Amino acid sequence: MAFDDYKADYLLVMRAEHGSVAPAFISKGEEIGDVRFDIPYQLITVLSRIYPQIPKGKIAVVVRKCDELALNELFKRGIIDGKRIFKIGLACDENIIDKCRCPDPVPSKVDIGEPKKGVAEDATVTRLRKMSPDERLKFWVRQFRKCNKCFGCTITCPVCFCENQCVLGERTLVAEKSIPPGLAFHLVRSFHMADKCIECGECERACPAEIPLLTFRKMVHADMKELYGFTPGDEKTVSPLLTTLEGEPLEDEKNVC
Amino acid sequence: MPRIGVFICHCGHNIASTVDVEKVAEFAKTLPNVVVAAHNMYSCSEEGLGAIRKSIEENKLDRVIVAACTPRTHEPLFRRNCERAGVNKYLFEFVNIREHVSWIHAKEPEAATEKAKMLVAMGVAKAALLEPQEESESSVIPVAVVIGGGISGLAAMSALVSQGIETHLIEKEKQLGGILKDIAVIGPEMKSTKELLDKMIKEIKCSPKAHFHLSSRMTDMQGFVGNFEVTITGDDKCSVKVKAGAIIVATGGREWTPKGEFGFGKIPGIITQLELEKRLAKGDVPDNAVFIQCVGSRIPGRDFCSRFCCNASIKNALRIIEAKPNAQVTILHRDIMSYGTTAERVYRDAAEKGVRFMRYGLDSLPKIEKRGDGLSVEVFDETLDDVIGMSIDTIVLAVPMVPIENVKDVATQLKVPVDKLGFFLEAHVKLRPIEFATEGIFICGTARWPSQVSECIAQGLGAAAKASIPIRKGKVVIEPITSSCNIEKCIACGNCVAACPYQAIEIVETDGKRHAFVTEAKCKGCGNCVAACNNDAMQQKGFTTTQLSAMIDALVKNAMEASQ
Amino acid sequence: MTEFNPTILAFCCNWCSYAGADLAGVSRLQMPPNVHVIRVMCSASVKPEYVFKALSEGIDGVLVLGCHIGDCHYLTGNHRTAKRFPLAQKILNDVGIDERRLKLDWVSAAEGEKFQTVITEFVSQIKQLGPNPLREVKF
Amino acid sequence: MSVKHVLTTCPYCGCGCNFFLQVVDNKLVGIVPDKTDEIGQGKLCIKGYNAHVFVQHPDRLTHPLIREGSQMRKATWDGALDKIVSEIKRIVAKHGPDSVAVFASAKCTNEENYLMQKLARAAIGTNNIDHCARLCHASTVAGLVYSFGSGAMTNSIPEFENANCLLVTGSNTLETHPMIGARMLHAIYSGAKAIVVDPRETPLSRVAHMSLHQKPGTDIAWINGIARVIIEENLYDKEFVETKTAQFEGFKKVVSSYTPEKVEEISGIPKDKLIEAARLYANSDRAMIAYAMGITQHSNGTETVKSLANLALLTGHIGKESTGVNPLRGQNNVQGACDAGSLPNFYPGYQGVAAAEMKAKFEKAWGRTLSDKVGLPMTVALQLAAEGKLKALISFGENPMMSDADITHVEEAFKHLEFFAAADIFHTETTKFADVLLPAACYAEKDGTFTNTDRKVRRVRKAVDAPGEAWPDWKIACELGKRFGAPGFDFKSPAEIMDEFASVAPIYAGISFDRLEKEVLTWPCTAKDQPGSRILHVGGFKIGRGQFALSQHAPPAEETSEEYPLILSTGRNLFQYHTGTMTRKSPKLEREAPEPYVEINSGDAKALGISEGDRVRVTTRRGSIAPMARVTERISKGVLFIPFHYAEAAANMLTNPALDATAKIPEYKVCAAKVEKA
Repeated sequence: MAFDDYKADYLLVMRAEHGSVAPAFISKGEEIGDVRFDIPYQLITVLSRIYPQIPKGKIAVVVRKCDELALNELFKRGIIDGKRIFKIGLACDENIIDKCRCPDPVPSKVDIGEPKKGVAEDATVTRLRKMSPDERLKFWVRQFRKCNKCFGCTITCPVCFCENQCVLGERTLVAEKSIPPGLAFHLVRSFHMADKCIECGECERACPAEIPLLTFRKMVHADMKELYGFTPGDEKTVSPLLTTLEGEPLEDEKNVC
Repeated sequence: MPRIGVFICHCGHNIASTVDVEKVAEFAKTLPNVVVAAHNMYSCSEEGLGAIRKSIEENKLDRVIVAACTPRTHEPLFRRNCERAGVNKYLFEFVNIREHVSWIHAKEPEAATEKAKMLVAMGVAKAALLEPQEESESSVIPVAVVIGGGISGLAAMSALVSQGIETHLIEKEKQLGGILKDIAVIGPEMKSTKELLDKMIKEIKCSPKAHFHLSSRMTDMQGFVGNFEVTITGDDKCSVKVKAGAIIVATGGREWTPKGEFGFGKIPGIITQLELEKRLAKGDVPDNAVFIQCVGSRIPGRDFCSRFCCNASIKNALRIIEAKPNAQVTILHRDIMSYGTTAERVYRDAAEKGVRFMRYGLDSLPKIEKRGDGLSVEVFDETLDDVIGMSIDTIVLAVPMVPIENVKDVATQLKVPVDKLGFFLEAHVKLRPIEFATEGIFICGTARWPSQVSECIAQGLGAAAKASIPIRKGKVVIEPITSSCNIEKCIACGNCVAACPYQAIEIVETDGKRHAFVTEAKCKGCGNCVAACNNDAMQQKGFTTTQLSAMIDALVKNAMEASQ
Repeated sequence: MTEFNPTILAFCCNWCSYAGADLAGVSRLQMPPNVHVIRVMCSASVKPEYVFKALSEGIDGVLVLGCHIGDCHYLTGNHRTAKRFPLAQKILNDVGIDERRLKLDWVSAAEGEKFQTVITEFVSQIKQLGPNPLREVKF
Repeated sequence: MSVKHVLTTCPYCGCGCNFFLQVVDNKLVGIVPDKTDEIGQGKLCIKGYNAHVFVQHPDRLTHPLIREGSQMRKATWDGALDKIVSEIKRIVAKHGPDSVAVFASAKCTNEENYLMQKLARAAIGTNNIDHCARLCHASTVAGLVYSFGSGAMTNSIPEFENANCLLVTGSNTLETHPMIGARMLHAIYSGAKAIVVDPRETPLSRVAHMSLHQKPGTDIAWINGIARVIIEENLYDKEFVETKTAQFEGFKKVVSSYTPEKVEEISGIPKDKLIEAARLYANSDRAMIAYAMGITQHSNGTETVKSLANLALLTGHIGKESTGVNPLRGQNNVQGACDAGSLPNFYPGYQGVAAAEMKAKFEKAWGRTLSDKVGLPMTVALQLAAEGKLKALISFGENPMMSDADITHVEEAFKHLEFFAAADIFHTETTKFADVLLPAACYAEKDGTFTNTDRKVRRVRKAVDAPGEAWPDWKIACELGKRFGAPGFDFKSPAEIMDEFASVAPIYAGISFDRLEKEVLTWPCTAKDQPGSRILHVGGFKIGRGQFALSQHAPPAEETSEEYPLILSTGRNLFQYHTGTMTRKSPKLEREAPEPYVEINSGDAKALGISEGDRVRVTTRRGSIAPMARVTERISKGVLFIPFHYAEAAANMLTNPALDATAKIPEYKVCAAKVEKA
């Protein structure tokens, strides 16, 4: 791995350090070191914290398929300038694919790793869909009861860009009951992510309480597809939540729910 | 700490006969920040209003709640009352316990009283968080732009200039007058079009305030009420920018061109009404004629009545008969629409003068064939219950008026809506008939709908009157229910920009930070941006997220306590 | 145990549905007293977050009423409403809150009867569904 | 552009999570949890995620300050240090070295604590060295040293995950040790049975198998009660008791009187629940006890700790995977500060100052004659200062004006001090009294090590430069030591200090920075080729046998009365940390818990006409504050809880300074109080 391969000024990878694996943002000329791909750091989140501090220069970053989609969402909103990013495609290994129940693990261009097949379905989603609403509610209440309000799911999320301004920290929507924060917290978040989430699964990996957040995300993802045939992660298409009904079947007067 | 006063209205028996207003008042006293709660017979009476003002002074109230009827009628009254007592009128909150409680739960007094309590609790919760607001104003450029030099536009312009208002008129053709140029007389009174137009144009021209842009089109429009900038480009490609306070759309319509109906275009001798008008104007009168009404209108897809065609045909039938007394003139119709006393008289008059009126149905359309150098018409007469044949040399198709070709361009430039047929759509058919939802832009004449000349003139004058209001006032008042962006919180995701129906929001940069910015004068206060904003940066005055959340919390709290 | 008496929240837009509600009142159309109206300028200003908040805190049902599509006082305001709430419903369903506890409908200023029907039907709907299970859940 | 991701250790609680500080050109821009860290596993709590926010706060101290009348004037380092040394020397000359005390800090690194105690002992010549462990786990150290011979967690954090029974008491684990709480959650959701005993309902108790609420200050009663059930029902490990423990008979006799009925009467725990809990704990093969301040902060804290230890001895739930008695240490480095000898009675590595051979050993190592007199615990030192018997104090980052019981009295102490020097990162309620105030570097600005609650020695690495002229505390200690004319104070780096520490403290003998570069080490680590032992007391106790303690229930020092009918308990919440010096300067944390509150049982509130959000006045025999009322069912009737983070309504204005006889820890958890609407 060398800078010249990408004509970049910076390189964002993961590498072995102090007996750990660390994200590393390497400037041209610096030693690249022992690069690793086995630990799934969310490099786009790492990047988005640093990016505002780096006024110019091209940044090469190792991206999985989901990272690519995340970048598109950031490009779309002008948060990151696509022209400054060089993507180094990383095909995920089975282990990570299974952990993410990922249907589509192959980046547009594979530079590292062997392309592997995705996983068709998330067993938990299927299970939950089969349940009665009451059972489903029991399941989620039992899960969300563990929430310790660390905000890890928002802080580590690559497409959660409200940063310090997240409403989930305010009292207006999430009632002051110390912890756990209750259902509204998770409902509001899922609504906000509905047209952004690219299912990288970082929220689930970051959850100390091991709440199956990715499963929840996948359910909402399916909803968006069913309602509007929309899937986040495309640089062009506008979120259906922001468009009018012009020329859409919904324009039909019967559109109530 | 806010000091809230709650006033429960009996509204005579309207409320008190169902809702236990005393109970509600007692309950209100227990609510946070409420320093006084009272009830009175008619809050809106001078006596009631006086009582409220008195209480405001005595208790140093800084928030006032009236629980009575609907805010949609009485809110302005109570707001003014607060102002009189020195409380900012936007620190007033209305709770509707008549339309929404007593009148619709007449048979359940307990439940109604409980509900009234809840609504008051919600109102109190919101009131505590209300903030004083000032109505902001923006200045108005004392200039109007009229788009379209037809009869409607001219009528509007004459009214404006006669008030001494600087007015620019844009006409795409070389000369003024629009469709009327080709029409000699206007029915039913048979007035001379030329006199009418010449008189009008002469009046206008003698005013120094009138500016004409002939052979020109509007190519761009920016800004908002009071501060528009219209770009006018001539056929010679050179363009000027005009700053204006109001815009009147009088782009008119056009005659629909038949698509081969009854052999139009294939068989000579079949012409449209407008063609006939031109011929008559030249003195070229047919020896006989058959008018076919409702060609291309009142049919699936174009299912409207064009409103002037019947009168036009009757008018022209009479003109033909007057010119050639023994000419045979028939009007084939699907119902005669000659409303109004004059028109109706002229209609009967025509029948007496020998104009034949025959009814046909969509299922039995007249058959037209070429015969020799003439034409033959076969039509099923419903009254005779038999097919009648006649041979004539001219057939006139009374076709409807439809929108101008480039209506969509104009609509997008002005950011105003058009209806399914492509006519411009006014704000409200009854309440705001000659203005658009977008403030400062008005509509008149056939751009809105096929109309008689008289109606066009009336609408033109009306639009002018409306347009002169902001211009005369010199300012527009913006009600403080507009949205604004908390720059601290804003992360410039652009959701609000996409959501705003008025293009009132844009992403700007202030010292390095990108954020949304709302042009208050453009904002109509729909709050769409608020719902689109994920992090509460967008807030609508008088409907902030904290205020509405507080209302929900109040309902939850009281409902849960009640259920225990 | 007395009969279940649901607490319902309704958001009505100022121009159509709130006026429709007023008309229902003026016409003395009787309906169950469980619905508490919050007036907003446009149904498009109703944050789905409010619905999540209300239901999470134990409100039994939420109504969102706006102008008919095409009649919105704010041109295309209610188009967004029509986009947001079906999603909100599905999300509720995903976590096991019966989506019928949230209803979106259109009531014009002239539709007093319709307002009455919508309210009456929604209340009986919620009565059928029973109390919001989250009332009992202690997080 | 230089962009760094610096691997370091969290400065908040004792979990010791590792994370990367994101640094762009000396500016902290974010935190990334370390996915390969065995504690955090790539997760953090909200405090961890915000641990970078306060570091570059504008209010940081940047220059040494010297008092001139009521003013503090900027000074040079030389000026400030010389002033301290001359003042202390003058006072020592007049009143002897024991008239001076040094407070070390559990926020500082091992190396710094080692130097601070060396400064007190070798440079000034007194054992008056102590730190905030006195206020949290002093009773643990005393108690567990008695029972097992070592005062630390017997097992390691990851083991909680595999336990099949958890007995958690006096610990609101999910809020105060979130990452340990997470392990417990994992265990519970994988089928482990958790018994949570606490006067409050906590996030953990809500998901626990059993949630018992004892009356504050009755712990020995219910613990002995459980022991009795276990003995009565023959559920104890006879073989273990015979071969590995002492004083069983005496113990048996003591607990025999704690019948379930009696226990229910004293503690309010229903007897059948008590029996169920006893059986559950005894019958599980991987049963772990975890506890914290709820056990230790009592006037009989040491005894209570011992009685918990009794349960482990009785059932043999110790010295094995996923068992043991586990005090959850509060501060990031409170374990390390104790290990490094910042205690009045121990040299580094828990080597008693009273023991002649130890004194000799350290005199040889440090080349100075040392005092054989056991020093003053922090709490006692402050009492003596108030009486004018202690003259001078050097404090590194302690904030007694917030953290110690009965602040009004503590204030007396500071007013009476002849000379007070403080080093800190921000102005605090305490630094107001300083005659000399030194600006210190915080965790992100220096190298060193923290020892977390499960005895893991974890690296702290410099990520950014300290603000202005601020120095790391180890450098301050070195400079002071030199100026006192003591040898062995010219260290060039923390690595060197650790080497000396390791050379004198057997439990750290195997530890060095070179090794820590590659691995995390656990003490005891006695040789350079050893990783250290995760589990203590495997196969037996180094003191020979585990000692059963004959602990009897005694009522708390202050009981409720007509005038003060409620019991007030204090503690932490998830979002703030201790005296708030750091967290209250982190907007996101402050936003979550912005103002002082008192938790009151909804029943009591109703009776007193208090509703949620009301401003109320809480009064005890010592003082009175006006926090906001938080009405909840999650606290027992008759009990109040106030977090002690908030200076504007400092809980410690109210608390009772009554001390535990052995450990000298104040009774933060119980005092009599009354509430009224303000």
